[in-house]
Amino acid sequence: MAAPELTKADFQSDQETRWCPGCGDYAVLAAVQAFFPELGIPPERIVFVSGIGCAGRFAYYMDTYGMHGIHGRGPALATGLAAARDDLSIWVVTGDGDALSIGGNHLIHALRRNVPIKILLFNNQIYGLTKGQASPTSELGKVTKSTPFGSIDGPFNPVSLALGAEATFVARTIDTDKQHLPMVLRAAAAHEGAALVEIYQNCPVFNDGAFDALRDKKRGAENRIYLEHGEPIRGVVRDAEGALRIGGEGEPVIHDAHREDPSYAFALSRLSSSPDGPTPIGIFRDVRRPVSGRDLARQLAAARAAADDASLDALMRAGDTWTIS
Amino acid sequence: MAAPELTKADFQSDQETRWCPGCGDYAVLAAVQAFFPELGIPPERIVFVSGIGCAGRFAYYMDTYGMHGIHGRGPALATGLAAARDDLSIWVVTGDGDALSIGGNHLIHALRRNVPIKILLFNNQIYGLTKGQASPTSELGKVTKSTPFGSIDGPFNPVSLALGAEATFVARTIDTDKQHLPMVLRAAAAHEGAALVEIYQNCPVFNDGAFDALRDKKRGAENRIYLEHGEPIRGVVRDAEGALRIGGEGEPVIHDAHREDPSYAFALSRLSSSPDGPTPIGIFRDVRRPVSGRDLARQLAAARAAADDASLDALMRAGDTWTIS
Amino acid sequence: MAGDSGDGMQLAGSRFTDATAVFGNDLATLPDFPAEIRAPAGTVAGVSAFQIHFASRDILTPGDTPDVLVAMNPAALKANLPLMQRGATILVNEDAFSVRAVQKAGYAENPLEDGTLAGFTVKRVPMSSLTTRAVEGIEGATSRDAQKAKNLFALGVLSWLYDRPVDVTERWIRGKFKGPVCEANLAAFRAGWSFGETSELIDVQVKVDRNVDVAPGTYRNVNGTEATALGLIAASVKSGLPLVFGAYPITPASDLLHALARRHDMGARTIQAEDEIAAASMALGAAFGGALGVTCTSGPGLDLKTETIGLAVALELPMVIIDVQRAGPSTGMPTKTEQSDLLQALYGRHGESPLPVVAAQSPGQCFEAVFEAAQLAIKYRTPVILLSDLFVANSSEPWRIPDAASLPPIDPRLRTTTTGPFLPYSRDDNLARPWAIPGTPGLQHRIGGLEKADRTGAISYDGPNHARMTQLRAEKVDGIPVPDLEIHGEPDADLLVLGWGSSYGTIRAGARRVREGGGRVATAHLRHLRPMPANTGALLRKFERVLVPEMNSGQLAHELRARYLVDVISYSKVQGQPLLPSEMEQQIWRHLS
Amino acid sequence: MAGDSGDGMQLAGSRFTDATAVFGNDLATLPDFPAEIRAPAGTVAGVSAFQIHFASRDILTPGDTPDVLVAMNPAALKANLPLMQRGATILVNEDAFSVRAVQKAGYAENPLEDGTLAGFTVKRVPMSSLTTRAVEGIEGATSRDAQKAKNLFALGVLSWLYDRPVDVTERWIRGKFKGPVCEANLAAFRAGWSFGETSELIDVQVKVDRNVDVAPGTYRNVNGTEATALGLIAASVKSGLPLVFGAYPITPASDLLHALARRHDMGARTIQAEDEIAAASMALGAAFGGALGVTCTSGPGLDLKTETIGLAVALELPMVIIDVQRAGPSTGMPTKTEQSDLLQALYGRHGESPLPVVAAQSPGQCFEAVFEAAQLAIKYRTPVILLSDLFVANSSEPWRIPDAASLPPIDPRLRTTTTGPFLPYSRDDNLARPWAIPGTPGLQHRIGGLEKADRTGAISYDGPNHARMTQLRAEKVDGIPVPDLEIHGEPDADLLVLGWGSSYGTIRAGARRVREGGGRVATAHLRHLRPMPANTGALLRKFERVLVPEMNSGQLAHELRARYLVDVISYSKVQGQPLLPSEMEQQIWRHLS
Ligand SMILES: Cc1ncc(C[n+]2csc(CCOP(=O)(O)OP(=O)(O)O)c2C)c(N)n1
Ligand SMILES: Cc1ncc(C[n+]2csc(CCOP(=O)(O)OP(=O)(O)O)c2C)c(N)n1
Ligand code: SF4
Ligand code: SF4
Ligand SMILES: [Mg+2]
Ligand SMILES: [Mg+2]
Repeated sequence: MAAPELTKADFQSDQETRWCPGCGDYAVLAAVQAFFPELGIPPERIVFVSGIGCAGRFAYYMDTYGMHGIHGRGPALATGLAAARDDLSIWVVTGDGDALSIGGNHLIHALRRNVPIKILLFNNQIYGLTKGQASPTSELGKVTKSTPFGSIDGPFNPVSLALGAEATFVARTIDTDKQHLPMVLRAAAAHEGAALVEIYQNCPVFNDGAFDALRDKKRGAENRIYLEHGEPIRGVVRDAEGALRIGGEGEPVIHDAHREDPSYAFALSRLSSSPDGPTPIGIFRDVRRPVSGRDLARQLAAARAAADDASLDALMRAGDTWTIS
Repeated sequence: MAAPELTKADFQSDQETRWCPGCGDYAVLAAVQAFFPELGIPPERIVFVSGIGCAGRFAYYMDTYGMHGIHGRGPALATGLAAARDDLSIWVVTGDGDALSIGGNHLIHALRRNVPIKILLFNNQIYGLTKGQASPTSELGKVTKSTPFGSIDGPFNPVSLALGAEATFVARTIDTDKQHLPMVLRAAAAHEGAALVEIYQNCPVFNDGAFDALRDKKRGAENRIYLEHGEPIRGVVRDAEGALRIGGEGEPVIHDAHREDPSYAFALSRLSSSPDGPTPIGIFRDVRRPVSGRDLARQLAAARAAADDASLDALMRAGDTWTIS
Repeated sequence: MAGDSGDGMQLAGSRFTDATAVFGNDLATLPDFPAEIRAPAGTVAGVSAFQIHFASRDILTPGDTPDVLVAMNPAALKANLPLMQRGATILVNEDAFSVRAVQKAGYAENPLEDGTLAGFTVKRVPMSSLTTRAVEGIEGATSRDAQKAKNLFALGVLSWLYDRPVDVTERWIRGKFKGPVCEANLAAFRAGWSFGETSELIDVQVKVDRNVDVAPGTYRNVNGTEATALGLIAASVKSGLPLVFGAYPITPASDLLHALARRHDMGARTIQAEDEIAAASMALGAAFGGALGVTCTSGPGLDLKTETIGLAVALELPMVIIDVQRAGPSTGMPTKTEQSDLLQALYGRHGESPLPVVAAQSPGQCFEAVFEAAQLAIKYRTPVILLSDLFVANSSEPWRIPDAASLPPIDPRLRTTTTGPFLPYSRDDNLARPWAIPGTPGLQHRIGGLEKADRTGAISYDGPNHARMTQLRAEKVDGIPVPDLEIHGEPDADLLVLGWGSSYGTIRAGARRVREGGGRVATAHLRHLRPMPANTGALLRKFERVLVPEMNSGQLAHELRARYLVDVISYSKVQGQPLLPSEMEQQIWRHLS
Repeated sequence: MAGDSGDGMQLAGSRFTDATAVFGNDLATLPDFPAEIRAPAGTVAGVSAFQIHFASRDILTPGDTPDVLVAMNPAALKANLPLMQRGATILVNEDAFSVRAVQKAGYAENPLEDGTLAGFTVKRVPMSSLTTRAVEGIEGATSRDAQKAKNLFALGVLSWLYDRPVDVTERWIRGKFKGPVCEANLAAFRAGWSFGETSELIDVQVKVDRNVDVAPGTYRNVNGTEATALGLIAASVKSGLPLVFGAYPITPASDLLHALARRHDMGARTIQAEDEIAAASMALGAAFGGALGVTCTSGPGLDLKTETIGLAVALELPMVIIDVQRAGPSTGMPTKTEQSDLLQALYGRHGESPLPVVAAQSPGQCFEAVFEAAQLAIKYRTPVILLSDLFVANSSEPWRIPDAASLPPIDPRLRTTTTGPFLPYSRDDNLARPWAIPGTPGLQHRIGGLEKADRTGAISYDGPNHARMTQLRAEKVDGIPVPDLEIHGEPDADLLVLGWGSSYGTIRAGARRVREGGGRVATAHLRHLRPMPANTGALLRKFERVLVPEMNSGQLAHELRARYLVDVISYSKVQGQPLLPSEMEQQIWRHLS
């Protein structure tokens, strides 16, 4: 029986979207809703799990199953769900504070374990929901409500951090890029294990313009360094010391997202330290590694299906027993 | 007034050491106690902060100030202490579970912030204190009490993780190496910001022999790849693709711990995936970056010293006031 | 609500009025049209305003001084600012404060920047541009439509702040407008509402009884957050200890972080930690180093700090934990007030881990409350929880500024020498242990969360020692002398109303109204939740009936029953809203008869 | 303690005896020398043993069946195993179980591996090699000294387990030996002691009253942990829900993780999470997916799970949280028992977040208790806390094995269809909401921690709705019917002894002794701490005096006073040790007169 074709509308919940006008989250939501029919997975087999933050609201707007959890714990909630169910498509939506500040530990462990979940990290380099404090991706010296004299701490590079945590799939894309974003989601969905997708997302209210160098049509065209597997990376060379560089003398680099050794992807991630200049966009790494519990899930499902009163009796009576009559 | 020379005994507390006989922790303790006089810092200006675990007991055995905290929170406690006091030498002792499992978030943030603390991570690839469960550095397939059918999750590489978290100083050494360990401690102490030192530590009771390939005299000589700044790295070459490899064709590599770009140190960290074969030992990275709150501390100390009733009155009366008589 | 006459203020105002009426509030309005029908746009003369005063009952006037001003442009601000009392909230359309507009209104400098608004709670919202963005996507809507719809954006924000039902207004918009204009107005209204919700905007009105006798002195307006910040700075100055404040942002606690982060001039160090566990741990680590370690959060964050607070109990180090309560459970309603963390503050840690709990009762009194929390923490070497709430933190009142010299010095009594071996768990008369900080020669010692032997502090698994330490920790806390409860009103009335925390003003006001109506009632207010004042039990027994009003399900009542075996009457309100004087009045009458 | 005659067992035994006498215990000993003076080493004939029975008072015999056997080699095991009852603890010197030694003792297979010791609690300690290592560094000590010192290592371990004072033994060693041999013996003794402490070795004796009438049926020995594991598996089988157990290791809770991790055959999935927050979150995430989500921890871990449990309260999803209590506060004494997390279980979350709390009262009853916790969680869609403790988890008793068929099925009532729009926060007669799990077509919905509108579950900041939801959540929990308290003993006595949790057997035993002595006393035991049985208040009022013994500072007493306004008498013991029958007897007598 052929299932009816899904459309974007099938993924739109009846909840009114409640972000500030102009928020990059709208663009991501639209792109995700437009993309999902393509997966051919019925909405009831999809789950969005989120933490707290503006981004966390995302879960309410998808007409799938959804859980708006607590701050930073999305990956842990999703790991539990994935352990219980291997028949679902599980997506985590998180912000830069949610994922990298309070939730940093769960993020790195989900990546290490290679749990079959897709994590969309909406990076606006600020705390949106709580009205404008510094986040772990805010740049050094950033003036925010919590850092009125400028932040004294340098930021994480989410791609580097993920690679250091043994991530098997790491990508970066941009909220308003209607072509690139679905392309990355497609690859993330196809990836068997944990996928981390960093999405540069503009917060017009508390951190407007943070990604203008990449979002602007004109500046974006100059600054985006697209990573496409098997294609040369425009403007990037390998210098005599073996290091990757933007511009200058050296050998051209052909992108290889499947390279086992993450050192190469890591080197790519270091080409930019903040999104105000040339910045790699695309899939840094996409390799296979045993997926947490994949085989186990099947094995256990079978065991549980077979478990009945008889096996329970056997278990309870295992070992030494005695009978009193 | 010349302070009297310090000796090892000045750092030995009167607490009886309570590790299992043969535990690698003894060797580290002895090395640390022997090394500290060299720093010339009086014991009262040194603080050991630890989490929970066998390693965490360390704090009791040093005749310095010490705080045995709660599981995983050592770096956070130490960050607070460093914020209050810039005249102390602060050391954190932690285990692989303490630092990388429950405490993972604090570790990566302390490194990102470049807090002036030295973190000694006793990695025995097991939970010692709680009697033998898998840790985030236990290898895939490892059989432990909590993973009787073998662990299904791959391990972290602590050096890679630290580098992904923007660490400015990362080193690795071995519990029983009486020369190398102090050498690494010396460099860590000299480093201005956060230093992470991974110490391979044998747990004879629950994970005996995990590091034999490196600890054994004979096998160790073969397997240790010493990293010495400015010296060629024995057996390591850079291949045609720019990647670092052990053996094979390629250019020799001269170690440069001060390289700004962490990609190089990261690549070094990937030369070994577990300590049962050739493994780099030494200082992977040692670079300068603004130290969290360094200048601020001085500025605030001055401000506080100047703060008195008059400035408090001025602050309280700032803005609009009115008087009723 | 004030804006240019073309800004549609009257319309927005009357919509808000309708929604308010539907909501069941009593109200009075005062539209305030510009004198000239077509005064030049952007000038003070052209300002159109609409004032509404609403409350549950008892509206006597259309509100003498408004609590909130919505200013759509500089002229509107200029025209209406004189009406406003310090402490009020001003919502400005930030986009309208261009250099030209500022001049047109007759301001020399931008009033948002030059301190004109000091003492007010200013919320800057880019209303024009947000409205434009909201309307952008609507087919057929022009930028003029967007421009005209910003009154509805403002209305949306206000509706959020005051919980006005949205459906009434939406229905009205649908009836009134058609096609793209209708869509544009709807979008603007919803955008305003969403902005309020999404960015966790908060507003509370000043509910504090103002009719108390006014003591001579110098006054200023403060909200609870500002008073808390000042109290912490004062404790740092008076103790000579550096303030180290570790926090993780959370509504409504973040503002204290923001306020203290500006206080480099007083030597305050704030750290935005990676999470609440770290925030608490940083405060505690700093305390080990001899700082005044403080952390501040709200419910979900308090959950996370639990384990660290327990460590502080075991370490017996000074530390102040401020909990700005909001409506729970879980994420709950982050912008609404509640008093429902009381039992958690008292008992929410594993093991026997007693600590003093203090509550703040009014915005200005936050100063005293946090100062006292710091005093107790330092004197008794113990973590202290200060319970505040969203209402007290965000509302404001005139505050008599104390003289710094009149504040008691806080002697940290740092231990610097020892005769004989140093005993980190020996105790003074207050059962407090010595605080010897790193850097002190000869006093090196190690402390930790494992049970410690009495006096020496060595690790101990000894049973009787554990019993003794458990008892010592409890005795230390319960032995803190706190002032007796004071009775206000008729000490020989039949009914005592006993409250705690932010309901102080409301209960007083309610009781006053009852007295004005000829009723006899006494009130008392608990500022110390552990230990409780020594006379509490006696007082409870002295009155025939004791009414305990709380913004929770009766947590103080539960505690009083357990401690004093008195069958107090719990009045519980769990609506995310502060108690109201009228409600108190009604409850008191109910229990008088 | 049994070993080769050359192993110095008598010496170790008599040392332990001395330390025990010093400790103030009553005791009786039974040295058991080998018949032949020089029997071949390693054979059963050569075994030398020393038995000691000690307790606070009332020693009548040198201990019929020992609770603990220390076996230094296979022969010692072989010789003494027949004396031991299943459930006892056997400490073996693992190093001595070489193939040869095993054969010499007359075993065909290594008894440590072949199931011989099934039903016993076996602790394998590499005593020889640890002793060798301990002695290694000592100047002048030979490997023979090390070899001979292992009896002192064993003595050290035992001294740790039973809290014997170390100084007595150390003084004796110093007096008896000289030079390197003295050092070697001291080092071995300390190493054994440290091993006990460092690796958090636990031992508890079976304190359960064995004189109850024995019902017919098939029995086995279980400790509380095993029974809990079986109960969880049973709940999974009877509900058809997969068990997902998320945990982070912590003494004494880890053993449940270990036990369940082996149960792949029953489809159980265990995850060792990165921390307790994740462990709880994983259980909750699994519950959202339709699993029986369970997490288990001890005090410090419960602190960390607080926020997630609060989320579960808001989500109204089934979840079981097991807290194996240990002595606090903070890290406290991880290997000692306590009941001090009761108030935390009841109140240790921000906001109003009620949930059912159940307690386990004996090792075997852990099965029922956890099965019931799962039933309640599933039926009422709520997190349930099961309070267990170190004592009940580690002690063992004969347990009548239920027939699987006799266990009630648990119907998860998963919602699979809807007429009209799906209302995730509508409720059934039990006030439970529908559980519709991902994969169910047409029932897609979103839930979260923000306050939800009644019935629809949409986000709501509405005050009256919040009040209603707060009330519904409490009513749901408090409306759970739990069986009435049953009185044991004389229902018309003057004194009721009311306990909860692991003191069940002890209180019964104490009361029986009193009755045997002619006293009249009733006992009752609370298994449900929230809600409490409907007859609790009436019972408390019926008796002239109510004694509430607890291993905490009176937490249940506090709760009873608050709920029922009855002035119960708290007997509190906070020594990290279980209550003793003798102690109960004494207390009962005290309050009878
Ligand atoms: C335990 C806890 N701590 C703090 C908060 C408050 N809080 C909610 S969202 C958030 C950070 C939001 O930043 P981010 O994750 O970057 O998301 P954004 O709003 O920018 O999308 C914080 C601190 C909370 N809800 N829970
Ligand atoms: C909150 C909390 N969770 C769990 C524990 C139990 N615990 C103590 S140490 C430890 C792990 C020890 O492993 P590691 O950090 O590797 O140290 P090691 O003992 O191996 O030196 C655990 C799980 C605890 N003390 N506190
Ligand atoms: S605050 Fe920023 S991130 Fe949040 S909804 Fe508004 S624009 Fe978007
Ligand atoms: S358990 Fe292992 S790590 Fe811990 S003290 Fe013993 S040998 Fe050392
Ligand atoms: Mg953000
Ligand atoms: Mg370890």
